Amino acid sequence: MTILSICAHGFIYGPILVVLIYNLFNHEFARKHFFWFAGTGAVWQILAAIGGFTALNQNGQTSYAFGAFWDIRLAGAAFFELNATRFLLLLIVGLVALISVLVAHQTVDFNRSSYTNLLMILVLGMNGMLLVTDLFSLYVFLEVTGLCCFIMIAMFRSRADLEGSFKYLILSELSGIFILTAIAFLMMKTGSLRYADLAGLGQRISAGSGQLEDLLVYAALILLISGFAIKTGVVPFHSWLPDAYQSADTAVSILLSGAVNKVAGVYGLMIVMQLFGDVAPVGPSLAAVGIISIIIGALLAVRQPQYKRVVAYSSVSQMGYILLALSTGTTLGLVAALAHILSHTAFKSTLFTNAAALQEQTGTLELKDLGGLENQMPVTAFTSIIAFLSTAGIPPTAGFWSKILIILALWQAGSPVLAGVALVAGILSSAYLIRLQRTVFFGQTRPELAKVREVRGSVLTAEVLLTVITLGLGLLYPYILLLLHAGGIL
Amino acid sequence: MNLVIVLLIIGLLMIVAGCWCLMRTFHLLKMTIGIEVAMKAVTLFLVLAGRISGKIALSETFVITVMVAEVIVAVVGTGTAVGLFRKYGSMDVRNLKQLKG
Amino acid sequence: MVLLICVGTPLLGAFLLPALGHWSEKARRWGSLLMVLTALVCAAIATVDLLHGQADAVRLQLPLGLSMGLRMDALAAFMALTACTVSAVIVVYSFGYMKTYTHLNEYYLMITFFIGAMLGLVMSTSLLQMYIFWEFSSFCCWRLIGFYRDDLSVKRADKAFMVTVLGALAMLVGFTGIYGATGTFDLDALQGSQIPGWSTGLILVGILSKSATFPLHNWLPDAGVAPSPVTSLLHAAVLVKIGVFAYARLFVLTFSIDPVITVIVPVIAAVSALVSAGCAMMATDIKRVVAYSTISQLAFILLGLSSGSRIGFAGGLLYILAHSMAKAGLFLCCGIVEHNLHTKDMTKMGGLARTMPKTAVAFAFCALSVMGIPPFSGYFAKYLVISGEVDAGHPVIAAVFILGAVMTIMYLVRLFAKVFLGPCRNPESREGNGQMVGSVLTLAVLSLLLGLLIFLPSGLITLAMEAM
Amino acid sequence: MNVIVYLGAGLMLLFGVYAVMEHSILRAAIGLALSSASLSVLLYVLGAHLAALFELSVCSGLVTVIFIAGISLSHSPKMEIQKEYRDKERNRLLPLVLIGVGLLLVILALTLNLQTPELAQLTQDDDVRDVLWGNRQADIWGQIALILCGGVAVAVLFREERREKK
Repeated sequence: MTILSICAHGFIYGPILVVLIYNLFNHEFARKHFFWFAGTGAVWQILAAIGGFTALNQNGQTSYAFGAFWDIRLAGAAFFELNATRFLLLLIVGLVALISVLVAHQTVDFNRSSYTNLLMILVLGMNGMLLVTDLFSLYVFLEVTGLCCFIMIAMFRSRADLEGSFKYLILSELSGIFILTAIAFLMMKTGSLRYADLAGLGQRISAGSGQLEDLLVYAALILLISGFAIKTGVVPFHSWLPDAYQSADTAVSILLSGAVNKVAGVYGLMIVMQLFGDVAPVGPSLAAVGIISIIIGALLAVRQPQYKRVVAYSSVSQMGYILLALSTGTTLGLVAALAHILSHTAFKSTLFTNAAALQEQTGTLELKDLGGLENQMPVTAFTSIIAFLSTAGIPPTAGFWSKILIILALWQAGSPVLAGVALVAGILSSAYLIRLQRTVFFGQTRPELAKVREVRGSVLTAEVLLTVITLGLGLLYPYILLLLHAGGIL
Repeated sequence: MNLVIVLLIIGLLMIVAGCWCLMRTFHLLKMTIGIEVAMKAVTLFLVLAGRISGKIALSETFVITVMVAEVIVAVVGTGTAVGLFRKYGSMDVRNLKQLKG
Repeated sequence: MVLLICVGTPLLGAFLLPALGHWSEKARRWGSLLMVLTALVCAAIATVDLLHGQADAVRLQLPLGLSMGLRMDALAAFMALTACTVSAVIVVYSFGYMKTYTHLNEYYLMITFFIGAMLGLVMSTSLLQMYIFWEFSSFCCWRLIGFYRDDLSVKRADKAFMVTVLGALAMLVGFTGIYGATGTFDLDALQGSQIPGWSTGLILVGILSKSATFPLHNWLPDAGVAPSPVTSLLHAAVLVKIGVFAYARLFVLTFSIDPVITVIVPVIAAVSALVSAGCAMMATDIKRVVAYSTISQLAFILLGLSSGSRIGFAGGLLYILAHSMAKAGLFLCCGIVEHNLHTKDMTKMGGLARTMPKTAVAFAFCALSVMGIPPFSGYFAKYLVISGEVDAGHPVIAAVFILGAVMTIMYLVRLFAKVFLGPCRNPESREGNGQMVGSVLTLAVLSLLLGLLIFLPSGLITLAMEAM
Repeated sequence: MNVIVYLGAGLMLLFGVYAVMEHSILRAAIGLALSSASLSVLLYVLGAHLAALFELSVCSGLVTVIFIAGISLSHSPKMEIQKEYRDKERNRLLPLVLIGVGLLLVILALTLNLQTPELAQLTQDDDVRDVLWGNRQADIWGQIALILCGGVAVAVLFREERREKK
């Protein structure tokens, strides 16, 4: 047992172990101490991601294959695989889970034990999505992820919760049907759904061959892209996203925006791009969806009346940037997409954590009821400004660098117009966030909010932690670029 | 027009019917049923794919796994619908107007 | 190393100030001043090195043609010294002015941070780094304009932020255009390269928005809602010079540009000068008058830098120096008046020369410098700029600017007469406190001295001209 | 064999459309079950014996039970409220749409004149159980997660509410 194999198995066994152990305790005890169990699961995930990556690097390998309870050397056995990209996404999953637990410590009240169970199953689902090497297994874990999210949104049982959950369920299942149909179509051509067997399919098909299977592969690509685009929540598939984010408890919104729509949506598209990037319409269609979603998402965000809705539409817009980076299909594009995923996780989770703080302290998130809170809640105000700068891509934050990388990747791939539009669309991000700043923090304090206090405890910790990440990444980026360069990636 | 094409067309029509159900009906449970209807077609596609590529056993395992997922989706969908029913006393999807931007 | 200290002290040290403020009010003030002075001293040391022929530089090479670095050259030294001197005086002024307000932590943090950003900007060696510091300054501008937090201030702050960020993004698109053509952001590597025309255009949008030149000038007069030291530092002395500095750095010293730019930009500047001078003659809010005057004077600077002749360039640089001192002084005087009278409407003022003689004298000195009356420093600058334009072969534009200069005299005289001369309408007004009056007098004297000792900055200017 | 395949597929479609169009939810659920049963016949004929068995027991059995549970849980004195959407359902167009789409697809298939694959011969080499336990272990892991998820779903969603979010 090497460190690497322990960490690798930890991604699979860790969450399930936490669920099993947690449910051994009696209900009251479990409810009281849910923080420690869920927190342990999240921290374990983070440690395993960091430790595993370090071990992988020291071994000088680029990937590591393993099975959970079986021997992968058997003929045709399924296997999980780890590589640098997946480690980063696993780290993000762990980080978001940790933040969510920190927030849930204050916001989630009566169904804490369900929260813990579902969080761990969700983490397992996302880990599974990230680790598998087979398109069908990807679908299975996607389903796990989605189902956990529906339940997590619905379990708070207000009208809005149930409604958001149901809308999400309907659209998400539609995407599931799309993806599954696509999988069936692909299988008609290849007879296998392993990534290794699917890669290079572009050379084996041609549109004019007159074969049904080739035609179906093209149909499958359209279905796959729209399926994962629904999961990502990009325009024109975004209608569920603001509803789900707004209705869910903030601890769950953080999970949704920070991890789920990246792992379930963007990672799926990443896989599609990796496997079928050489088929002509895949890259351009991603780019088209991306640019539309950047602009429409930001325009819609400007008009929203509720804090979390603004942030949700901002997510739509930011996902567009990630898709744009992915659409280039180059290494730089992939690095840029990952960088933006990381920075998006940090700043969007900060904004949602701020939402939790506002909700806890003022009891409302309607923008018309908030105003001038920066004297009362200085830390929240400061962290939200940093998140705002990062979202709008203003230095020295992480968001600036990732946006710059995206622009450079687009430029390298030969689409300067897209790069220009994407950059100037940054002004729209500034527009909706500056509105948010003005109505919530900047400005004169409303008299009825004069007694509001700064949030304490775990939510405050989460805010500070995320801001440190945003700023730290922003300042360390030159160093990170050097490291990537030394690693031969850039 | 051989067997494969006929089955494909029938499957696609099933999916259209399922999507129609999601879009045009107002009953929450009915929408969940719509999902299931479309899932039937997908099951058919999977088995068909197995037969075409000669990997029927593989596609059978897929179908079995999909069925598990299908059941859980039905559970969650029904559960949420029942939850909404308890709130509104009705299963009309047009009641859902809490979330607007 | 000196350069790192020079930029790093205010930039990072600024974040210590709130902590210091928690401890004691005095520590925060003096800490802020100390950081600015450190920067000034370091800049001076680097300048001395430069004059001895040894240019300091720090550099970090990154993949993808990105690079970071600091470098001292004549232009940078000139800007850095000007910025540090003026801001040191303004920090002293704000000791007196800002005493009674809340959010002082933020104020000192932002002021100090801004100075760091400014120094980083002028010394930067890469386009991307310029953009980074450019956005820092926009950010400071946003917080500081909204300092009073009333609805109007916040709206104006948002407006200023949006305009400058839009400009900066346009400029960044231009930069990436350059990157696409050359594969690098490094200024040294770009030396003398041709750039695409549309990049030039987009960068100009950024420059015009930051330097508040017509047609993107509107945010500057509106920004007058900020406290006076802020207006003075950001909107008269230092921040608005960023745009013209970028022009000098990019289009004069780095890229070889299309000659047609040397006509287009002066024409834009001419329109800007006349329009804003007209506005200044109409306005009744004292800070608005001075702000419009700033826009008008910035057009002169832009003219000098863009004329394409060496004399004009030298004049433009000198103008930056002269105008920073004088206009900062004017705004600070306005601040004293406003502080006393709690109004900015000049129709309600009159005869203040009797109650606040020192302020009046300082105001007069600074105004004379802005007008361009010998022997004040403004005179030499204005003379060089206009003669440079004639030199470059555009006498018509030069004539328009002479008209602009006349208008400058008219509206400043009007302002002075309305506020300080005539019957005393505000007998209860009193002179400002020692720190405030001291700093305006310093600036007034500096304006005069720089005129008398005009040979002092000539060494640097010659160096800059050689680099052209 | 082909006759049974066509018959099974046709019945599946018919029952599926019936499930979508039927106003009464109970009958719709039964229609779904019948559609599922037809599918299982189809699967059996196509050679997927184990899958057919699962389809019959799980989908046509268990899912129907779930729906009926849902219907009974939502059976309330307020049933008359449900009448209002009965009249407004616009499902009568559905057969037309389906016939239209079907014709379109048939014409498309005929005009494109694609080379269609034939069904491969059934081989008895690999057993489903071998494939499932020998090649698809990751799916099994996923199934475990799904079942855990379903357990929590039943516990959370069907519980009578005692406390609510503020």
